[in-house]
Amino acid sequence: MYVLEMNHVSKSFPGVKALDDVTLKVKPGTVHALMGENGAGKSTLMKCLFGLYSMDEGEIRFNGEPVVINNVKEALSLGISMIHQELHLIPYRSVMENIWLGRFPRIGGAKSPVVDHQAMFDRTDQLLKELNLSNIKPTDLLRTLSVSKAQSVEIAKAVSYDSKIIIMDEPSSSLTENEVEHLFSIIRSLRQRGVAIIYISHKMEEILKISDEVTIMRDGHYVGTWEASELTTATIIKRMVGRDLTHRFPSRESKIGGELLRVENYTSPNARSFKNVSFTLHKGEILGLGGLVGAQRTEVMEAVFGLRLHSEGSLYIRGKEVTINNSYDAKKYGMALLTEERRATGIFPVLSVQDNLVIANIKEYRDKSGLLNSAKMAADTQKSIKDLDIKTPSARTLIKSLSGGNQQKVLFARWLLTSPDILILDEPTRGIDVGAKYEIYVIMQELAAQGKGVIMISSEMPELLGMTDRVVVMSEGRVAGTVNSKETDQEQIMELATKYVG
Amino acid sequence: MRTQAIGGFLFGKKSLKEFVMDKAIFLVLLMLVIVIAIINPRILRVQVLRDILMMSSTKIIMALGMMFVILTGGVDLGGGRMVGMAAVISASMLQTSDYVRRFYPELGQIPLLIPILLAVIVGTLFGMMNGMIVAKFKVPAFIATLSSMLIIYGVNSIYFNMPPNNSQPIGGLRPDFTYLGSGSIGFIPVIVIFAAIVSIIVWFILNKTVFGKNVYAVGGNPEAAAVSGINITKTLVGLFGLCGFLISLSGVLEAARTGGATNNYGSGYELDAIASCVVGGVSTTGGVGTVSGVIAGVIIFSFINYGLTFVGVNPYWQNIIKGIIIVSAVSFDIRKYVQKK
Amino acid sequence: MRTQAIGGFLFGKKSLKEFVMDKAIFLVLLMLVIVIAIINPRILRVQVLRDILMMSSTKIIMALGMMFVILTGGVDLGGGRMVGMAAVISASMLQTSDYVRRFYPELGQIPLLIPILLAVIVGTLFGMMNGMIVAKFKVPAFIATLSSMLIIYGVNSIYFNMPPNNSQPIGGLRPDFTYLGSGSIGFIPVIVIFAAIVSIIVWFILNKTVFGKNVYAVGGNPEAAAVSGINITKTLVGLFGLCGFLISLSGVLEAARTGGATNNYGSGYELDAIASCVVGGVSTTGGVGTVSGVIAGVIIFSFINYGLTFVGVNPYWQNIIKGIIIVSAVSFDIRKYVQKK
Amino acid sequence: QGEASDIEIGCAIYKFDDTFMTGVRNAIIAAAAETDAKVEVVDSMNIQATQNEKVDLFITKGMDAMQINPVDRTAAGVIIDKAKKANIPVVFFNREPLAEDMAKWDKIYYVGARAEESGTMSGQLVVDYWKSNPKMDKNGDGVLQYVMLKGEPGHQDAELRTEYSIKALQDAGIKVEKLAEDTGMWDRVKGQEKMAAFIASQGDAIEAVFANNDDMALGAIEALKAAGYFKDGKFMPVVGVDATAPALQALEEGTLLGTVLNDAVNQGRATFALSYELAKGNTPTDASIGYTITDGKYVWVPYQKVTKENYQQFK
Ligand SMILES: Nc1ncnc2c1ncn2[C@@H]1O[C@H](COP(=O)(O)OP(=O)(O)OP(=O)(O)O)[C@@H](O)[C@H]1O
Ligand SMILES: Nc1ncnc2c1ncn2[C@@H]1O[C@H](COP(=O)(O)OP(=O)(O)OP(=O)(O)O)[C@@H](O)[C@H]1O
Ligand SMILES: [Mg+2]
Ligand SMILES: [Mg+2]
Repeated sequence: MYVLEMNHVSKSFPGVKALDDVTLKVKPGTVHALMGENGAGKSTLMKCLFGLYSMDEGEIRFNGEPVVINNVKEALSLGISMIHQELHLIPYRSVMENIWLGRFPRIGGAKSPVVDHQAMFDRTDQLLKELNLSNIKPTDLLRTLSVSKAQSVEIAKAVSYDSKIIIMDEPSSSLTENEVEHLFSIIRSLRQRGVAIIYISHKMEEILKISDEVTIMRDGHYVGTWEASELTTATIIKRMVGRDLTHRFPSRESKIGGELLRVENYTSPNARSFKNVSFTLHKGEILGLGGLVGAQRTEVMEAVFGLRLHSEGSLYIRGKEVTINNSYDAKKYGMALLTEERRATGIFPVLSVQDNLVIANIKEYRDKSGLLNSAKMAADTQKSIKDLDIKTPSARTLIKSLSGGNQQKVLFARWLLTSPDILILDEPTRGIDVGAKYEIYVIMQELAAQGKGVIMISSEMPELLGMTDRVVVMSEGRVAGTVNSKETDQEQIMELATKYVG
Repeated sequence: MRTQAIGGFLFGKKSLKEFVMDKAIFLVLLMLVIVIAIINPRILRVQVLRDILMMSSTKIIMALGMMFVILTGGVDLGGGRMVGMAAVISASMLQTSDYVRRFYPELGQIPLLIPILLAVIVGTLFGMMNGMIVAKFKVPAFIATLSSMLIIYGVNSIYFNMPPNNSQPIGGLRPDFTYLGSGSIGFIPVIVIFAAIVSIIVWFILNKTVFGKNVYAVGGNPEAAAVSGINITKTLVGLFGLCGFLISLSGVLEAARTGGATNNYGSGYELDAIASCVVGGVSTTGGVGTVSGVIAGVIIFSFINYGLTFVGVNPYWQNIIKGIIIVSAVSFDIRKYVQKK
Repeated sequence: MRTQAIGGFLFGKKSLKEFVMDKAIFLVLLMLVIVIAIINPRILRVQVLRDILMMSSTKIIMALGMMFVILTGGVDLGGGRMVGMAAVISASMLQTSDYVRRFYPELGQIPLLIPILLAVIVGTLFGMMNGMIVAKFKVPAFIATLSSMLIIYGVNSIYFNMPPNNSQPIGGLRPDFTYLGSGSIGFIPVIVIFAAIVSIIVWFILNKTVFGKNVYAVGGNPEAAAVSGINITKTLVGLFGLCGFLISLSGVLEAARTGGATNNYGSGYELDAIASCVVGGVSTTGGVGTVSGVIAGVIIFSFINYGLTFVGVNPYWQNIIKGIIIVSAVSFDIRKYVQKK
Repeated sequence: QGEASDIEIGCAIYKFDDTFMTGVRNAIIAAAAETDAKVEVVDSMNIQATQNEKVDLFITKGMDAMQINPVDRTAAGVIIDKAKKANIPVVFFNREPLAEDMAKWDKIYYVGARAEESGTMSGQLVVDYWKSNPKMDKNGDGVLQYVMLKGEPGHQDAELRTEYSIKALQDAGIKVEKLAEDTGMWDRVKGQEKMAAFIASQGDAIEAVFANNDDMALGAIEALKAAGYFKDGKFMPVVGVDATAPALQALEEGTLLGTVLNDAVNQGRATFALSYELAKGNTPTDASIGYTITDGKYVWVPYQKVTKENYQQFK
């Protein structure tokens, strides 16, 4: 009756027991959510299933038969495909090559060495049409796609395998609301065809909306499996974190002060990018930046931070015009930017957690001799690990072996150490569990209360509405309007977001 | 509007600017030709073109082999020594029967293909061994091929030192063999035809076969390749083997071209081959590179060497000018990859 | 339990297995010593240790310079030629006044420091130029330094060929200069003291300064470094400059050690330096590497060279054995980086 | 440019970095400066294929004659074929092509020394010393224990010098024992490092050091100095080849026993004189070039032994 059973699975890495006697049972034609805090072991369990890791103990049954999965190829041929938590795409190759990688259509039979480009193009075209992703062309180079389009390619690829089980490890983390809806319609039609989906996400609404059953893990242990209909956000959280979490967002009294940052008429030299963007951030304010994907929110913020060029426009900090040409200028004026792409522009994979934490603030650790004070760095690292509840075996662990969410926390902590006045957060809660999310909200809140300004780009509408004072909505590179969070709703924001579309 | 339309006609869908960016490396070549032609117009003769194509031929074959390894983000440091080994193996069995100091005094007139095949097979096997070491033991290509550079050179020197040869240069090569290197069919040198055929085959492999696409995938993002079920070991062994094949083929042709061989043949060639690839736009971080770029890279190097000697620049100054040209050419060409921000 | 406790006592918090994995490269060295000592126990003498430290000294200084560039995922191909340039510059001004074929026949006895500083400054400037080209024009380090290899060699050859020297080897070096290379303070060679001081300083720079941390960051992920407010240009220019400084310092000491110089000094050293770094665990993809690893890498190479000559292995076989040792050492060592599946 | 009276000669040196060939090159340029001929000197960078490419270029440029210092002497055949087809006379120098290749055309000449001779002479230097210094046989066994520092393996000069230096000893009736041999790649640094290892492994058993060139000999001397030689009466006979300036200095200091002069100036002058006559379309004679032509196509320039006694005249 189960298409997949994983029994008594255990797995350790040097210094951590990532999985300890975990069980997962998935029925065919269902969406099975896998939930747990950051570092609970969700990705590790899935990697064991997909043949990327070998389990120390445990068994896998597929359609009731015990199977051993040694590598990805075996997993794929059994009928298991996977969308990975981190993008796994080849930048300088086309969309179609990325999708059919490892099983290209061939001219003249399966053993032929020659790729059938026409067939590959046609199949990709058809696949993208079926999935309603016609804004992606089969011949586009991957590196020219935005993160969300790349994520859509990953989804299309996983679907194209015609698998019996599709693992989706946080597929929605870089999708906008609309795209998530779209993903759900794909999932529903897969479910109808009898495909089982293992769905990992930190977004409660999604889980309750799409899943049939939910398995919850905590710290590498199996907590239990429930029918989704039996659960509420509160019960899930309680089982995940082992305690009650009553509020989604910390309640706050905003004390908006004077002008902190004013951007006027920012325009990109690239005609397809942002134009005439103006907005103001005040002391003590949390300013949201909303819009559809491709609205160029990221580009605008990178330009403000000096990482991109702007051809026109001016920038004022506390009313004084300043020029910011690069990130150290920006840092000098007390700005901080948490970027959207954790792996590409965030972490230093081969460096330790400590080195990753202190790097932006490194100059502050010089003592009188000009040398770095190791004790002070270690102390700040310990404090950050504790404050943000970062799960890591030690400060010397390489960041690349942390779970995705914990990497994100390290990056957040990195910027907090610089005590910024203006904090720009691009999708800050992506991949972060509810508990940690709340902690991050609280920190944002505290920063605002101290009179600092926070800008938050977010594709999660409730987060935007729940956390911000005002929302600047962008559409096709332009500011479509600014709304007061308390006086608006999702409909109005959507309307603005599509103002210049088409 | 008019100019844009004409630009569209000339350059397809790309704008003139995009075209210039995309083909920068060819423009650099063109500029070089113009500058040298101003200094000495005699360079604009068919004979010169023929000289340059001839001197580029073996280098193109070698650089194409090297490209496979660079596409995976590595280099083959043993390439030069492999040229020497292939040259010595093939030459040692292809001496005329009346030559006095023969490597194998008793050897009769064997078919041309046998020694060539032998040389190429040995090269391919060494290449596959490199691939195996890189794939299985996760040793960086740099170190694996550094080791095989030493090993190949040692083995070749021992072979070359075998009595009665005792490390004497191998000469007196058979005319049917040297024909491959210095003969012509009509006006076209045989060796240029070789290079052209190899280029076409390599182009086909890279663009039309599953193996070629897998090479780009493994080079562009090994993790992505792994999670797509590509057999990375097979791909690496295959591409290193192919690299060995092409490099030793160029070694065989090198012996045929010069009419001799010693164990020092090819020393340092790997650097030239790598440099040609990089100048031709093959990224050392892997995953990016084209056959036409590599050919352009080799020809640029050949042309710089030829042109500077042609106009009679002092060899010391040649080095300096060469250095300046290379760095300018690449910084000009690289702009197309540097992300527009 | 007992053994574990003892292991804990010996190796700190790490298990024996972890310790073995972590220090694999030192174990390889130890094994080599043991094998050679079995063949010829005379190797176990202080004199030999001194010889090996002496021959490693300049190489350590050079390899530490090279490490900075490799930490950013590049290589400095011009390193060898820079050794030659620094050797020639310093030697040309430090000849005894009674030597017949002086480079500068009219030059008096100038303070020792001036030519040395001059050589080192020229090297540093060339290094900074490389850094500038890499940072500003986004030219891969491979190509930037290939060009500067050609340019440095050209410039040095022109200098070396200046009348009245006309490319003759520079000899007759002043004893106060050669003392730096071959003198001793007590039993300890001056040059070893140099290497030790340089190693300590480099260790400090990498581990205790902002600049050092920035080097690791830029090497580990340049894009993330750019976002984190690190001045990438400054870091690259600085580290390439430092690389030029250390490499030309090693060139000066090389001249002092051998008591002479030609423009050909240092040719091919860059490869040895890169190889020592990689054997010592510096990752060619950037961001990973330690001073102690590099020192171990250099000493392993020195020891292999010395040991194989010491036991009288035929030079051809030396190459083969060296190749096998290198690839085995690295594949053994690399296991600590290969992630558990 | 291109006027009929202008004589252009192409000259390909096997490698610019070679100290000796630099001397030959300078002599050729100096000799050419006294005439109306223009010599274009190129660097083959120790790669035969590069040299062939330079020859193609010379032919394309229509040189009147070529001076070729082959990288690989057996490869001269192909160059001769090319030259013959283009009717451009060639003077090979310093590295002798095979006799059968030399016989391919009558406008082919060779200028050089017999490579074996340099080996023989360096051997003889040690023979003389052995005969006049009985104490050189330190262990008194009547056998000369030596170590050899070879040039690049497979390099013609390295092979011949190694072989003939020992042959000279044997021909003089001296029993020899090779303690160690390794390649110093012509390099002073490597010479020094290899010698250090020899001293460590052989200790005082070494009675003589042969080096294929002066650079390695001087490196070996540095290593010997570090091991306490050349002071307090501790001596080691070391011989090299080339008679470079630093080697002469070492002779003066008494650290180098002897070296062999390969006469760069006369090789260069003879090479130029021959090619100049050929370029003008003349058939060279002893009188027109000022050197003796043997067998119709060879000019032999002898080596000379250089020791403490006569080094002054080579400065
Ligand atoms: N390759 C590895 N090496 C060492 N430790 C690892 C490795 N991969 C995962 N871990 C550890 O295993 C634990 C579980 O990580 P995993 O990635 O499975 O968490 P997760 O539940 O997916 O979390 P998130 O929601 O943040 O993605 C973490 O403590 C992590 O540090
Ligand atoms: N490197 C790139 N090269 C070319 N085009 C790009 C590149 N990156 C992004 N784009 C284009 O820019 C558009 C905007 O992407 P961007 O990521 O800025 O949107 P966004 O509104 O910031 O979305 P998000 O909410 O995900 O941050 C995309 O549609 C994409 O086509
Ligand atoms: Mg995860
Ligand atoms: Mg004796």
